[in-house]
Amino acid sequence: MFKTIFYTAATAMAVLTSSVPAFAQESSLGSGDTAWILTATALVLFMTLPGLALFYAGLVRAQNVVSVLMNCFAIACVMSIVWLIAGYSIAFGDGGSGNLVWGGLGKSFLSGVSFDTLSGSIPESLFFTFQMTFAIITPALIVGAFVERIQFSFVIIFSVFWVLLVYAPVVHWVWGGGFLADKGVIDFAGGIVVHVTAGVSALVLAIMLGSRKGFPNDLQPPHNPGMTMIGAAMLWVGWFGFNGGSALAADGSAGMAMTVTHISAAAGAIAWSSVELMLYRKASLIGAVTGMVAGLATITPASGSVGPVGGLILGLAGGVLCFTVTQMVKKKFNIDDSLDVFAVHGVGGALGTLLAAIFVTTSLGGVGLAEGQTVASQLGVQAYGVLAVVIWAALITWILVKVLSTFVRFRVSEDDEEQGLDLAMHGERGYHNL
Amino acid sequence: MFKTIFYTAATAMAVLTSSVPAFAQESSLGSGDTAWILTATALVLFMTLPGLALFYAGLVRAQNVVSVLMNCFAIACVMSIVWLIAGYSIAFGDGGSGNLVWGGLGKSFLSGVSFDTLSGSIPESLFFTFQMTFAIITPALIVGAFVERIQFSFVIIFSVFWVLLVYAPVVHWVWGGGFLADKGVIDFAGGIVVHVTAGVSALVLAIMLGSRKGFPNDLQPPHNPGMTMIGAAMLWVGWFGFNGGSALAADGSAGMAMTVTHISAAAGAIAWSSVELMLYRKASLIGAVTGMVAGLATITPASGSVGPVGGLILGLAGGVLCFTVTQMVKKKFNIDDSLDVFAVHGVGGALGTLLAAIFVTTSLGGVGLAEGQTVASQLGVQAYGVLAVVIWAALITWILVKVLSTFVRFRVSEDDEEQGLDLAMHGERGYHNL
Amino acid sequence: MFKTIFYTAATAMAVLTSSVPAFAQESSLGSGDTAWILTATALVLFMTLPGLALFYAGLVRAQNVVSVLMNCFAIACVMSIVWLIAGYSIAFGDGGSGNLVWGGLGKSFLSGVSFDTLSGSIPESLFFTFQMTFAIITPALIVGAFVERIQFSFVIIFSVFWVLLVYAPVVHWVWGGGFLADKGVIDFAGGIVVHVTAGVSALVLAIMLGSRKGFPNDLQPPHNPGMTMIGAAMLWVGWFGFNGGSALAADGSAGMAMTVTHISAAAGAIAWSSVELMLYRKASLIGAVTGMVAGLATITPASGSVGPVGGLILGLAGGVLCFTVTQMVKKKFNIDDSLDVFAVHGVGGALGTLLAAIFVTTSLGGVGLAEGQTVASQLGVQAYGVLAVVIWAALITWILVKVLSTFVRFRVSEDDEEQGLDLAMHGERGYHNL
Amino acid sequence: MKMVMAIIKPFKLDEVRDALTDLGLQGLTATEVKGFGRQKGHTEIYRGAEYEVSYLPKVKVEVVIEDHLTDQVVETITKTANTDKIGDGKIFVTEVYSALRIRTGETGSDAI
Amino acid sequence: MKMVMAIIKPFKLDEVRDALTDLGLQGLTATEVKGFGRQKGHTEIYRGAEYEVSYLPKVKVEVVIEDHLTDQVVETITKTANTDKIGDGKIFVTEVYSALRIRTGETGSDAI
Amino acid sequence: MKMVMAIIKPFKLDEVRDALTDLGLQGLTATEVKGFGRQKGHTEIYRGAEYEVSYLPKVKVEVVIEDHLTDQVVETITKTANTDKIGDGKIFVTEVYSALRIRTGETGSDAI
Ligand SMILES: Nc1ncnc2c1ncn2[C@@H]1O[C@H](COP(=O)(O)OP(=O)(O)O)[C@@H](O)[C@H]1O
Ligand SMILES: Nc1ncnc2c1ncn2[C@@H]1O[C@H](COP(=O)(O)OP(=O)(O)O)[C@@H](O)[C@H]1O
Ligand SMILES: Nc1ncnc2c1ncn2[C@@H]1O[C@H](COP(=O)(O)OP(=O)(O)O)[C@@H](O)[C@H]1O
Repeated sequence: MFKTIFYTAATAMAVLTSSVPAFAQESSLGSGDTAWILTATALVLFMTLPGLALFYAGLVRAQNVVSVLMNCFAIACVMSIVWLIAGYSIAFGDGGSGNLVWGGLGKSFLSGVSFDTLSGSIPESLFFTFQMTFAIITPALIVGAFVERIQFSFVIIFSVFWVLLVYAPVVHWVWGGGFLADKGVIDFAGGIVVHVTAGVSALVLAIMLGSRKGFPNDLQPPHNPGMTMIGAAMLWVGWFGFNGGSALAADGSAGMAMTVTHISAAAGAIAWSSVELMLYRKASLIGAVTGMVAGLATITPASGSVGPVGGLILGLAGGVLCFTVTQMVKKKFNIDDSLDVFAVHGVGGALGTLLAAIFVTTSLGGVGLAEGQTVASQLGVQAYGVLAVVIWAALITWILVKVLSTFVRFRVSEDDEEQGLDLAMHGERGYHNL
Repeated sequence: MFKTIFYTAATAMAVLTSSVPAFAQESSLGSGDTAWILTATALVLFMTLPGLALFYAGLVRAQNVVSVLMNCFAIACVMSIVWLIAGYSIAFGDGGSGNLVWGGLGKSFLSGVSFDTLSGSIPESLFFTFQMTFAIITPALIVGAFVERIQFSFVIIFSVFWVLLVYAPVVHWVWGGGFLADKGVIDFAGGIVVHVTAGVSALVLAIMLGSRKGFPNDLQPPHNPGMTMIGAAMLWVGWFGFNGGSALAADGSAGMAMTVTHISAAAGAIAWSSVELMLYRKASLIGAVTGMVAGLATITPASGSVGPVGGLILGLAGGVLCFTVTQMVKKKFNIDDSLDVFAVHGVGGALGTLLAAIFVTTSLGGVGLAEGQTVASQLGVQAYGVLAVVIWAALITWILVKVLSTFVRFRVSEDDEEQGLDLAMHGERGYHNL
Repeated sequence: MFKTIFYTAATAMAVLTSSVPAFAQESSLGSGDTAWILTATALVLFMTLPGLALFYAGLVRAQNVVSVLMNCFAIACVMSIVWLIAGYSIAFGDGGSGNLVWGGLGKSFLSGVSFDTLSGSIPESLFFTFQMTFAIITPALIVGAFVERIQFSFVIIFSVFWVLLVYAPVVHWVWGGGFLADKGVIDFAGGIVVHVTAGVSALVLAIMLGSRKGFPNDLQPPHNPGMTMIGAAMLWVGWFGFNGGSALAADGSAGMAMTVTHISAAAGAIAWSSVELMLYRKASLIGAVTGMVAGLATITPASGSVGPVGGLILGLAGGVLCFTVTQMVKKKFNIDDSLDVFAVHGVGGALGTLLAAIFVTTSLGGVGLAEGQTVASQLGVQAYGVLAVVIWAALITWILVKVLSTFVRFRVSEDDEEQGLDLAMHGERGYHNL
Repeated sequence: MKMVMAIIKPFKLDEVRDALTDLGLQGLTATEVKGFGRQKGHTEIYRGAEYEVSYLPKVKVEVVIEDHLTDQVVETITKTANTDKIGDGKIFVTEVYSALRIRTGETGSDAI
Repeated sequence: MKMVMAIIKPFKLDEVRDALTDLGLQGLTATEVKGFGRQKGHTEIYRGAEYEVSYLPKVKVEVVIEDHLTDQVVETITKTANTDKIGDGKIFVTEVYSALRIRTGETGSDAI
Repeated sequence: MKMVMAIIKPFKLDEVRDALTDLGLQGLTATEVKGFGRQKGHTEIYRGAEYEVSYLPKVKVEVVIEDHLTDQVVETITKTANTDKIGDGKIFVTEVYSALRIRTGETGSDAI
């Protein structure tokens, strides 16, 4: 995130950073910045646990609620250790001659990082943990694609490899000084890194796994829309840490990132609800909160670049487009990407990445293009970045599923699917109300 | 908020601000202050989403849970955009010659506010967003008055006008340099601005809308007290951002605001529970958390002025008085202000505003009266402020309902009320547990 | 917390504090530090309300859900006032000649603490409130021992005395300059102070109160594992404030504390789930989140001393040991410590306190032992600290129960236990879904 | 003895119970059920996908009475539960062979 | 065949089931119901407003048996479900015309 | 008239209802119940403690029909609800003395 800014918008940033004197010397700790990133880290963890977990769990049958919560929780635990062992190093290490593609293993187990090692104006231990929360939520987003029918052990094993082979390298490319950073791709908080990677891999997984029994006409409705709304609300609040924290400082950039994030979330919800009102004459709670997530995914890559009006437009565009693609995936392509990960995150993230090239311009209220870039050239860079990552994520996911499913069961038995994964996979039931 | 302090208690504040050197020069960003207000903004949004939404949703029938959540969520989205378009400008713009009554439209769409524009020691974009979270929760508070029987579209349209005509102007009067600020009204975090406006308008709406079918003797009990408690807990935590954040700095004022806020919440809960114990020999969870909210509403206007013992007394007073008024509204006046918005917020906010004049004195542990004020004179000012806002809020609400209800349906049909608003308004059901 | 560090690891800390210049002069407010502790305070309150409350409430019968939530909520309220009246003073006052054992009553009602009084680089009002949140969660932890059968009034009265006679004195011994601080005990965030005190007292209470009807073979399963998971997730997020905030600054110590806390939580969950997988071939959600809490309790005392690898090992050790003890307490000793407070908190806290002596060494990535200490000598000090507190907590709890139960009913009637405490104690029911 | 089993709209339960109490009946048992009938369920739409909910929530009332009360009870329920709208429900009457109060062991009409 | 339908207190279900199993019965069906009877419900008070909850949670046990077991089954349930307190419930016996096991198509006493 | 009462596996409800509709039946009532039978429940383990869950979720279908349809209805349910696995459930048939549609007051076969 901040590295991207250095590469792409150095001039524009000069204005901002002028108010943060500590930045110049790099070596002194900023306690205000540190305070904010400590908080932001808590907020981003909160997005997954329990935010995303609830958001997803409310949308499935009551017999799969434990399973969805457990997927998110287990991913959070295992990915944390994976991030410590190798993920962080691959993403943010110094890859030497191979630095354009990965960061090497020199920082495994945080080797060389002590209490007083800094990363910019914050402790590197903190930067590590902040980034870890991103490495948690990204594979957790994919859960939405395969709920109600996947084998639990497959989820965990797949996620480990996915974080190491898809997520961490892409982080390096975009934020760690890799080839996309080099090109000048704008991705402030993870439109490409988080949402496109997760969205595309989700789609591939959904296709390979096959639909749930009963899809598309005979499914049971979301068992608890209120649970989904609680999760969505936590996602919204946590996203302040996600986008605002990506400034890695408590400054005007963080403030404006929070502002545009909020506006885009609201606009996304309004857009989605408006479409529902037109089509069905009723605005649903699940629709509104889905639109909100679409707005948030869309603003994410652009949240360090655009102004409030940019946020408004991105949110509206994200809400409408994601709704449309949701319909297409289900009805046209007949793919059971069960909780619409691709349509909401993949599409929203890509859309925001492209629109960032336009709304970054100062005339539209943004921070301005990097020196030497035009809207067209920046758009090209953005499209290149999205495309490269789409191909990589799809390819590796496909290979991973092919290979891993020869060792580990991929899909549960029909009986287990019918009975629900809570009992079948975890020996628990979600509700015992007598 | 901070402006009030300048107007009313400049001398007392000198002590506090001395530890925040950045304050003097106004033009340099304080990263510690910014870090705290970034956090406080997240906390206040969290109060509404999902805090207040859950607090209210647990108190209604299971068939209206989605409806209540959706009311709060939709208000949050729409008011955000309204705040961007005009609300913020009306509240905090420079109204020129009319500045005593409103701030004009010069800041619409944050015009003129860029990444590095400051407001005090924090980015103005952040101040805007922090204030936006207040503009969200205030109309959302009113929801408690009309649950289980109002038409969804009316809620949204009414709220838009209400924020523009009631909330934003009152913010200007008290915090934006308007005539109440001029008078020296003390309202640190919104006793008048938030709680009195919402409480009074709620009462008017409840009267005009009429009671729920079955009121008062044949209603169904709150469908999920635990949900209400979760929401209440989030309100408590979030209120730290609400009151502590209103210091607009990370300093002793914020610290003490948090302390007295906490004490008052605890005292309010204890007071309410004690009354219940005396009357019914049992202390209920819903009672305890309602008392907590009463304590919080009561301390809000005074949270920048009083010390811990002041907090304790305000909380106790709020708990007892709000309980009493709850009974009166229902039993004496037979008004179905369904979730007691007036009795808890309106009364608590007004009580705290008045008591602030007493407990602000240094002899009672407060920061001290502004120069030239006596307890009596300050009490007069406070009463004047409350009265002016009560009249304005009641009048405009009455007119709005009269006018809007000729265009938009106000109350749902009896069938829809019976069936529940979840299906009727949103086509969803809250629980599908088989 | 910070005082301990001064006593035990002054040399090691020198490195850390060098980046926080404000520390030296003690008298100037650090707005970054203040921002972080304001946040941390909100996070630790969030751990209890609603975190711990939900964590526990999901584990009981549906007929006791309100009762558990109410226990936690009422404890939060009452302990806040107790802390204001005397608890804080006993813990952090200046006890004069008796300072080795308690802090006296000089700071009752925060006497002498005004808006601008500092404690280190933060306002003392804030330090008071931050510590109050610890004084809330510690007695609330004990709730897990006696759910589903205890008289509500006993809980409250017992907790008041327990905080005054067990918790506040132990805080003074370890963090307030008492005899354990003097010895050089390492307890960064409360392994002894919080977890050992609560765990031991819980065990004593569970034994004295007797088992629930149906224990051990005829109990009903946890009524809502998802609720428990939501609470656990909030505990995890809030624990960042608990351990990270115990640095009392926004610096490298806070950053590393957060890092090791997170790693240990993840490792604890993985350890517990692995044991379950081996024994039962299924990993449960409740198991995973319990392991997480075990990991968190274990790292707590060591979170200011160890590095990431230390965090990993402590988490794994905590997960396995706490699982084992959980089985022993129930199956070997037949004690109905219903929600495993002793096995998870008591044992985890003690384990971490002991292991801190080993993993504090620089060769294992820690901050280093205090001058003059060896691993063996430090281990002796740690064991001494644990032992002293175990004896004190057990003894006082035993006496308190003996004495109080002659005045207040201790256990509910069999009928009330059967019907559930929600109706019997609070006149409410948790779920009304028709 | 007879058992009168009525399937009614949930919000009518209180009225029906009151009416039967007025007849002097001392007890009944109610169950939440799902009704399928001429009155159709509804469709819910989530994210554009349609979910048919083909049943309606109903309440089944079971009350055991002495034979001679049958007509009166059926009539009372019919009158009270009627809203003149589709889905008001049905009343079925079956024969009960014997009845017993667990607490006392009383049988027959003493038991009900 | 007969169907014995017993309305009992929820926490007695396990004991009743065990007792019937001891008699050699292999199956039964239980339903959560709301009981209205001599035993009265309770009042809940929220924010000072009173809510009457007039029913009590009960469990309805339905077990189909061969005719000759009727007395034994009724007796067993009576003994097991008894707490000597009001609200212990009722036992009703009705005639069953035929029975069938879906899995095998067996009918009559083989089916139960 | 007869009442056919079938205890079936929950996920079979939709199929059974469709099959009965095809026979021309216009209504039925379904209840969620707990089944105890030859098919055993399961054990859940929480923190190492074992909890026996001895029942299985089943659905009870009650449909009142004219006498002459009895065999056909029983057969249809048998066929549709069968999975050839233990726990498929039972069908019991009882006599119904009279039926009435609340809305119209119609009785007998017009009422169902
Ligand atoms: N043949 C039947 N057997 C059992 N229950 C029935 C039968 N027909 C209808 N019901 C029940 O009665 C309810 C009402 O029936 P419906 O046909 O919708 O309206 P109406 O009672 O106005 O004719 C249904 O929802 C169902 O529960
Ligand atoms: N006439 C009846 N028909 C159906 N169910 C009844 C009848 N009378 C009582 N019941 C059921 O039996 C339960 C117990 O009855 P109640 O009168 O409270 O106590 P007791 O069984 O001790 O006489 C009631 O809650 C109700 O469910
Ligand atoms: N005698 C009985 N009376 C009432 N219900 C019964 C009886 N026997 C079985 N049932 C119901 O039928 C269900 C299926 O019975 P079970 O013995 O498990 O399998 P199967 O139907 O294959 O013989 C049980 O769960 C229970 O609900």
